[in-house]
Amino acid sequence: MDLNDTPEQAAYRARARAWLQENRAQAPVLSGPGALTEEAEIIAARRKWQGRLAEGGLAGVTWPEDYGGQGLGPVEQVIAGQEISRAGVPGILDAIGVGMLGPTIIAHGSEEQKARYLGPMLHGEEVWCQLFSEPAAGSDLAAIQTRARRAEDGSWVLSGQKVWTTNAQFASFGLLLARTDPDVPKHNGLTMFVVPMDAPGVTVRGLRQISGEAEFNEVFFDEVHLPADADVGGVGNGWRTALTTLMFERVTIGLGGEGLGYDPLRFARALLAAGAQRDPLVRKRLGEIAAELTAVRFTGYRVLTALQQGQIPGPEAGLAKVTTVNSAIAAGDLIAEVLGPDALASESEWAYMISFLPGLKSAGGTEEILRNTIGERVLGLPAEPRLDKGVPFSELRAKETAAQ
Amino acid sequence: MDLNDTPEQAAYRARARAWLQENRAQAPVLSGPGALTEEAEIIAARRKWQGRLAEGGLAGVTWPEDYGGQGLGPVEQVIAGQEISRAGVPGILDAIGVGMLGPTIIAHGSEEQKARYLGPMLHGEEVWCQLFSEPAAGSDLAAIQTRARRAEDGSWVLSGQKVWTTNAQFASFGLLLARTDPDVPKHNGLTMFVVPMDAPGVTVRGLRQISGEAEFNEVFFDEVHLPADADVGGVGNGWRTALTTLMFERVTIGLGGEGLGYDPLRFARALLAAGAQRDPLVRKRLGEIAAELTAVRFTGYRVLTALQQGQIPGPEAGLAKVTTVNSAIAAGDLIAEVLGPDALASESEWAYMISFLPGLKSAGGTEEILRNTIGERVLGLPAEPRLDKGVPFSELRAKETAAQ
Amino acid sequence: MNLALSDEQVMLREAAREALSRVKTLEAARAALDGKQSLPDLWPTACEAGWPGLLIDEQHGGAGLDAFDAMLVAEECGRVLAGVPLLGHLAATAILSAAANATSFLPANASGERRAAYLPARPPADNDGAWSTERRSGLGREPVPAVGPTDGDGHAAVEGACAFVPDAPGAAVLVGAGERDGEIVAFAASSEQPGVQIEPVTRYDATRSLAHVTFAGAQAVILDCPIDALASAWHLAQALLAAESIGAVASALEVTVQYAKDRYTFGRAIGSYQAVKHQLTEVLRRMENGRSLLYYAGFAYRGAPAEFPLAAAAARCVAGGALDYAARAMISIHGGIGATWEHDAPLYFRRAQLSRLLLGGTEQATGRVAGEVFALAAR
Amino acid sequence: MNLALSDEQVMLREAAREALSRVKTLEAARAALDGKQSLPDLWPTACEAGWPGLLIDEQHGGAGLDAFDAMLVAEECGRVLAGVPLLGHLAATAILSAAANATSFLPANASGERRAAYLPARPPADNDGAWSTERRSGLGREPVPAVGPTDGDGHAAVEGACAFVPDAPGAAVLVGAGERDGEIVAFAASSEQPGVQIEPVTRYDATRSLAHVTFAGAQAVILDCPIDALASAWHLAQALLAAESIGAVASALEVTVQYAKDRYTFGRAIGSYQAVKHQLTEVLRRMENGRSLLYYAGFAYRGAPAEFPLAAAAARCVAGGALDYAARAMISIHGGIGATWEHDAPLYFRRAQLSRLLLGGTEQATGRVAGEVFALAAR
Repeated sequence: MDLNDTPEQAAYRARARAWLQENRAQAPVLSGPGALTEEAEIIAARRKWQGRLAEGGLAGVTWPEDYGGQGLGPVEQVIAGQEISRAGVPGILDAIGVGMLGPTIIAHGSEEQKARYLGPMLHGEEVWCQLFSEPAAGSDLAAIQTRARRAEDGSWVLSGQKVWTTNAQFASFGLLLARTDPDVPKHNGLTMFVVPMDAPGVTVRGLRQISGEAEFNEVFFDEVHLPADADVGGVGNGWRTALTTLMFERVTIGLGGEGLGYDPLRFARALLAAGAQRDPLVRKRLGEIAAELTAVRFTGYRVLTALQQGQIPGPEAGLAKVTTVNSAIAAGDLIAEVLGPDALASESEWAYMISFLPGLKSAGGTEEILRNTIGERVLGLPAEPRLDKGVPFSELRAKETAAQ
Repeated sequence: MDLNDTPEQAAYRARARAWLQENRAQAPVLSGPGALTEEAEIIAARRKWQGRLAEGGLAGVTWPEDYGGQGLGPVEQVIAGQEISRAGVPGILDAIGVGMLGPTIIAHGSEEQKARYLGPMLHGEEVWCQLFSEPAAGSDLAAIQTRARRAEDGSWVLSGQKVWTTNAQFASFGLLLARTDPDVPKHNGLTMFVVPMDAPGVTVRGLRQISGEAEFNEVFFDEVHLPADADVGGVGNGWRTALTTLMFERVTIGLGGEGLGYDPLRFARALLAAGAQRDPLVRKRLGEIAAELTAVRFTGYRVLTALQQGQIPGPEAGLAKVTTVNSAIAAGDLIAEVLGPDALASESEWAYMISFLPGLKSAGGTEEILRNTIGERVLGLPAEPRLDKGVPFSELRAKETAAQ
Repeated sequence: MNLALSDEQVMLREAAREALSRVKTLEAARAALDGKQSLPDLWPTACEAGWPGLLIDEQHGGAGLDAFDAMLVAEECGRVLAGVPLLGHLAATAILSAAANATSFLPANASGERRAAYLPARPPADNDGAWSTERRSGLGREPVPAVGPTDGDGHAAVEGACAFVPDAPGAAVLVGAGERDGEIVAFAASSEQPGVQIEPVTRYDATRSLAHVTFAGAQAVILDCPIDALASAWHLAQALLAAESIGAVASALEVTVQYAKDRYTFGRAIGSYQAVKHQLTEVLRRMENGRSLLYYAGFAYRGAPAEFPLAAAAARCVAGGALDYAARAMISIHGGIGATWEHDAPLYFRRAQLSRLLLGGTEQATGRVAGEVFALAAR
Repeated sequence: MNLALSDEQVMLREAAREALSRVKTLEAARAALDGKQSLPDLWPTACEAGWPGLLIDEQHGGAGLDAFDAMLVAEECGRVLAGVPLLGHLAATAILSAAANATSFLPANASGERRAAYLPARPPADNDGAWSTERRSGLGREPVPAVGPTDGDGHAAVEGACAFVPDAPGAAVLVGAGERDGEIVAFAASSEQPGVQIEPVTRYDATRSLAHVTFAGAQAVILDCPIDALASAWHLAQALLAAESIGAVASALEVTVQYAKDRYTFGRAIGSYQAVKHQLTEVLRRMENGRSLLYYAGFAYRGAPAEFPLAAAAARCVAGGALDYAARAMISIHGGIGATWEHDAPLYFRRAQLSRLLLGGTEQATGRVAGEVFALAAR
């Protein structure tokens, strides 16, 4: 058991640190004096910086070298993240593309797709977004209704709506899950597609959250035409392809507990500044929060150890998110009680956090669904009776509509 | 809105108080100097005292006058309880018989049964016990397996096992739910019986709890013969008859929150004695406990108001038990932390309470089943898919056994 | 013993629900938060319904009703998150009604022509002997304003501040507690004078009208009323906030139950899943507990004044927890959509988060419950 | 970076599980609670396995292993609720190993021939500058024993008491902190002398050996060791208790999951219901969090000593909560049967309830986490 780098890891760390030392002056400034303020300017600068990071070997660390990656392991990816954070510079802009969608294309895409898309994705020239969730397909992802119909010439026509899409407002492409056959049970009739976000018929609309900010988007597809070879991984294989993406999502979540910025020290500093450090109630509550968040950090190291040994993290990795979100909610409660109503002032970082967390709780699957999955797949408990098994999707929909 | 007695209620209270003043010297002493210590002696004295209370009009307050009751309402019953508590004397011994089983016999029994059983029950001459729950039929009460088979002469032969039976060790009779037809769906093949506890083949065994004390019993029936007219409410109608008993149970629970002795003042006194009253954590925790327990007291008054107006309390009355048990658990935790390990010494009242509560949580139906029922019957939420509907009981059993 | 509502109370409640249904309060709350438009003024609605005079006796133009009636109206306001400035007004009129020398003010207060606001002043507890008022930020409390000597007209000068005073913006008269020579006195000051500064502040919930109030040599009438009336007003404000919260819980529950019946996942309505069903029954449990304590507070206000602090604090403690739980359940059962701006759930959430911090905070109410129980236990 | 167990650690754990499986520990725990028979003496098992010398270096007859290895063994003991008096012994040997003048004691401690027990002494925290020890009852803490001047042989007289000392009954040597002239010193006292009184006490969990220890002019060796070693022993004891608890959680979870698969109600295995399934995943969540913190504590003991107090306190806080939750879930998922004497669930429940109150209590560990985080934040 060792938290230290192996010699190879130490060498990679040294290289990363040296590169950052040399190149950090090129990094966009996002806060403090001289910070960029315009959204468009920020995006442009971060895309450019992502390209530099990729050239420096600090993006796509686990991607194969053939596609511009480093061909290294998950520990090196974490080391890159640690060094970027240590240097005080922004990380890559398109974490979703590079972390989840690129690996999906590497696993299931055609050679033409890999050649066309991976390079510009890694270098931030083309940002990607993930088009899976729908208003009526959240927890039950396989219930999606966005429909792709085949035209006579083999091309596709896409209609429907996606939701909770990060980065859609400036993405070049999206990886989209659509229903191509409604007459088979719901997991069987799905196909994954590459969709150019500038295609006619694609509309992106910001979706404002409790805080008032548009953290996510809705994306509407109105008779969008896609070429015959736009599918990734084969027609009707969409569910299998999506599971690959979700597996990479889980890896990202498992390693990324700290990435959300819910650090016990940040909370402790706010409480110290308010002079609350001797209040026994504050101590009890902060102690519980800090203990849980510290646990999540070491759970991340355990996941990393498993990844290094070639194991794929199971769904239990999602429990780290449950812990993180619930601890951060408890921290928001505590800080609000200590600071009083000013913690809820519109410019307060705490008002932002308090507003953001309830939505985050459901993002990427509700806690309830996660607990079902873990109960069944990790603890081996029997599944709930499923009423939708083997039923053609079109029949299921008809039943629901009748019930309402 | 008024918490005071109406003139009629005040008159009843005055009568009750006067009677108690005159007769309290006859009440058995259960604690303090001169207290009875032998179990058998205590039971005998309490039975005798129950008879006196019945004569004084303080037991069976809501029973019809025809059967020795007072023919009064629920408020008078509460008043009787308040005055008994105020006088510092024990209440009736057979609260289960008089509160739940007697009313079931009044509702469903034959005239012969009413004439034979009600009088001795009310006067404590014959104590009763409720024989419903079984090892494999707790939450799912209709799954009981105790079997009554009809002999050629119309009499019955009973075999099986019951559990969680209070007072079985000194009861004269039990009201027992048995399966008389396994070949129909499970709710349909049940019958309620009167069982003499001294019949050959009946064995009572104490069931020790976490605390080490036998709060409940198991009761075994080995080819017990019952006469042909032992059924209550008709053969095959057992589920309907049982629902009546459960409805009276709910009334008892709804009114009886305070009866369990989980009084915030009792907890506050223990904390005061330990000098913990200024500790902010103690204050927060006691405050929450006391607020919830106080709520339960007024929920009881609301239930009583509804009863007075002729309404039957719904299943939501069971939420008062949830609140009471969980608040008392929280109080046990708090007191143990303040007093330290001595709170867990074998002679400590707190060790007893802490040990008793986890079992009480499941007694009379688990919290989960209660929440299902309330969600469906009070909030109108859809039921869970049931896999046992309309299936003959014998088939269901075969399936379960195969699955294990 | 009878906790049923009287016919008059049922009518009062129905009339309130009807009157408030004429305004789209939730839409207005969202628009106000957006800064698009200011909130509709619901005071005329309140005046028409006679709510300003609820606690003022009939001979002074009021309805002569009881705290429980006021709580019924507060509950209806909470149900639709209506920004009716009653909390401050009713607590203030409770003090004015108890003052022998304030009877001439009452008719204008009762009609609503002159709106009053209560300056929250927390009475001493078993573990804190001082009267105190809200601080602008951070833990701890501030002393109540200082009151100078009374002049020949019964007036005195007031110096000091009270933060986060509910319903102060637009109020004509401010009523609260001050300290003079170590004694607590009640005072009423017109807001229409240079020595009074009312600085409106908005925090998170646009339907909650708040202000920081500063007195700099303001002229006030010293009220000839018992200190008990000042203490009772604090507890009344707690009970009204609790009633508002229970109203909001009730409507959040209705909306969420309906959604749980309509929304399907994995081929079943989500309300058929235990995780959803049990969360909703927990909302119900907390709501019913809170409601039972509203009955207790309503009874105790006049029926058992010694128990009123316990009853009101317990109601606030349970109702505050119920609203926080209900708002979070509303968001989470609605899935992602419940966290979006267009949905009503965030409005309930904002209401819950701010309510928790006002009038001393829910936590102090919990501590007060403990203090009252310790005091009873020590007897 | 690698948090995997080494092959030796896997072997150590398997060997421990195997050795403990030879004794019916749960049955013995129930019988002991019943007063029917005393617990089996598991010290010979421990000695045979080499556990007494885990933390003593090889040149003094020990295994020269690390805190994490000790925690692996503690976890296995906890898994079967085995009453092995290791917690007291291992914390005591950690102090003796750090003392320059105690090397001659070590071989007998390492072999287990002479069992040691640690007198819990809580080191100062950010909000409490004093060293303190357990009080017999009630809130608050007691000062550590007073130590007199050292005589020519390096001995001194000790006066004072320590309550609820784990594993003290039957221990040959008692090791802990004392105060002399305002300074903290470490001492070791033989229990076989008239000035030492060991009064065994049983509280709720018969597998937990406890005693009140009183020193009345007892002769002790003053240990030549840094105060840091005394502080570290406190945190080590917290971490060992956490490891024990996580072991108990793991076996409670296994048993309960199995029951949830086997028991049917309403035609379905109860484990298919969300209420049951989600409770069990909550046990898993808490257990995994606790286990991650055991890794942290195991790493920090030598790898980052400045973080060891935080790591150990966090582990205790989370593991204690996990065990309490797991034991209650075990009872409630088993329904009524889980609350009966014949079932194992009450044994886990008793273990959880007493563990929570020992070694300063779980609550103080939570406070220590906050204190450590505040100290880091203040930098």
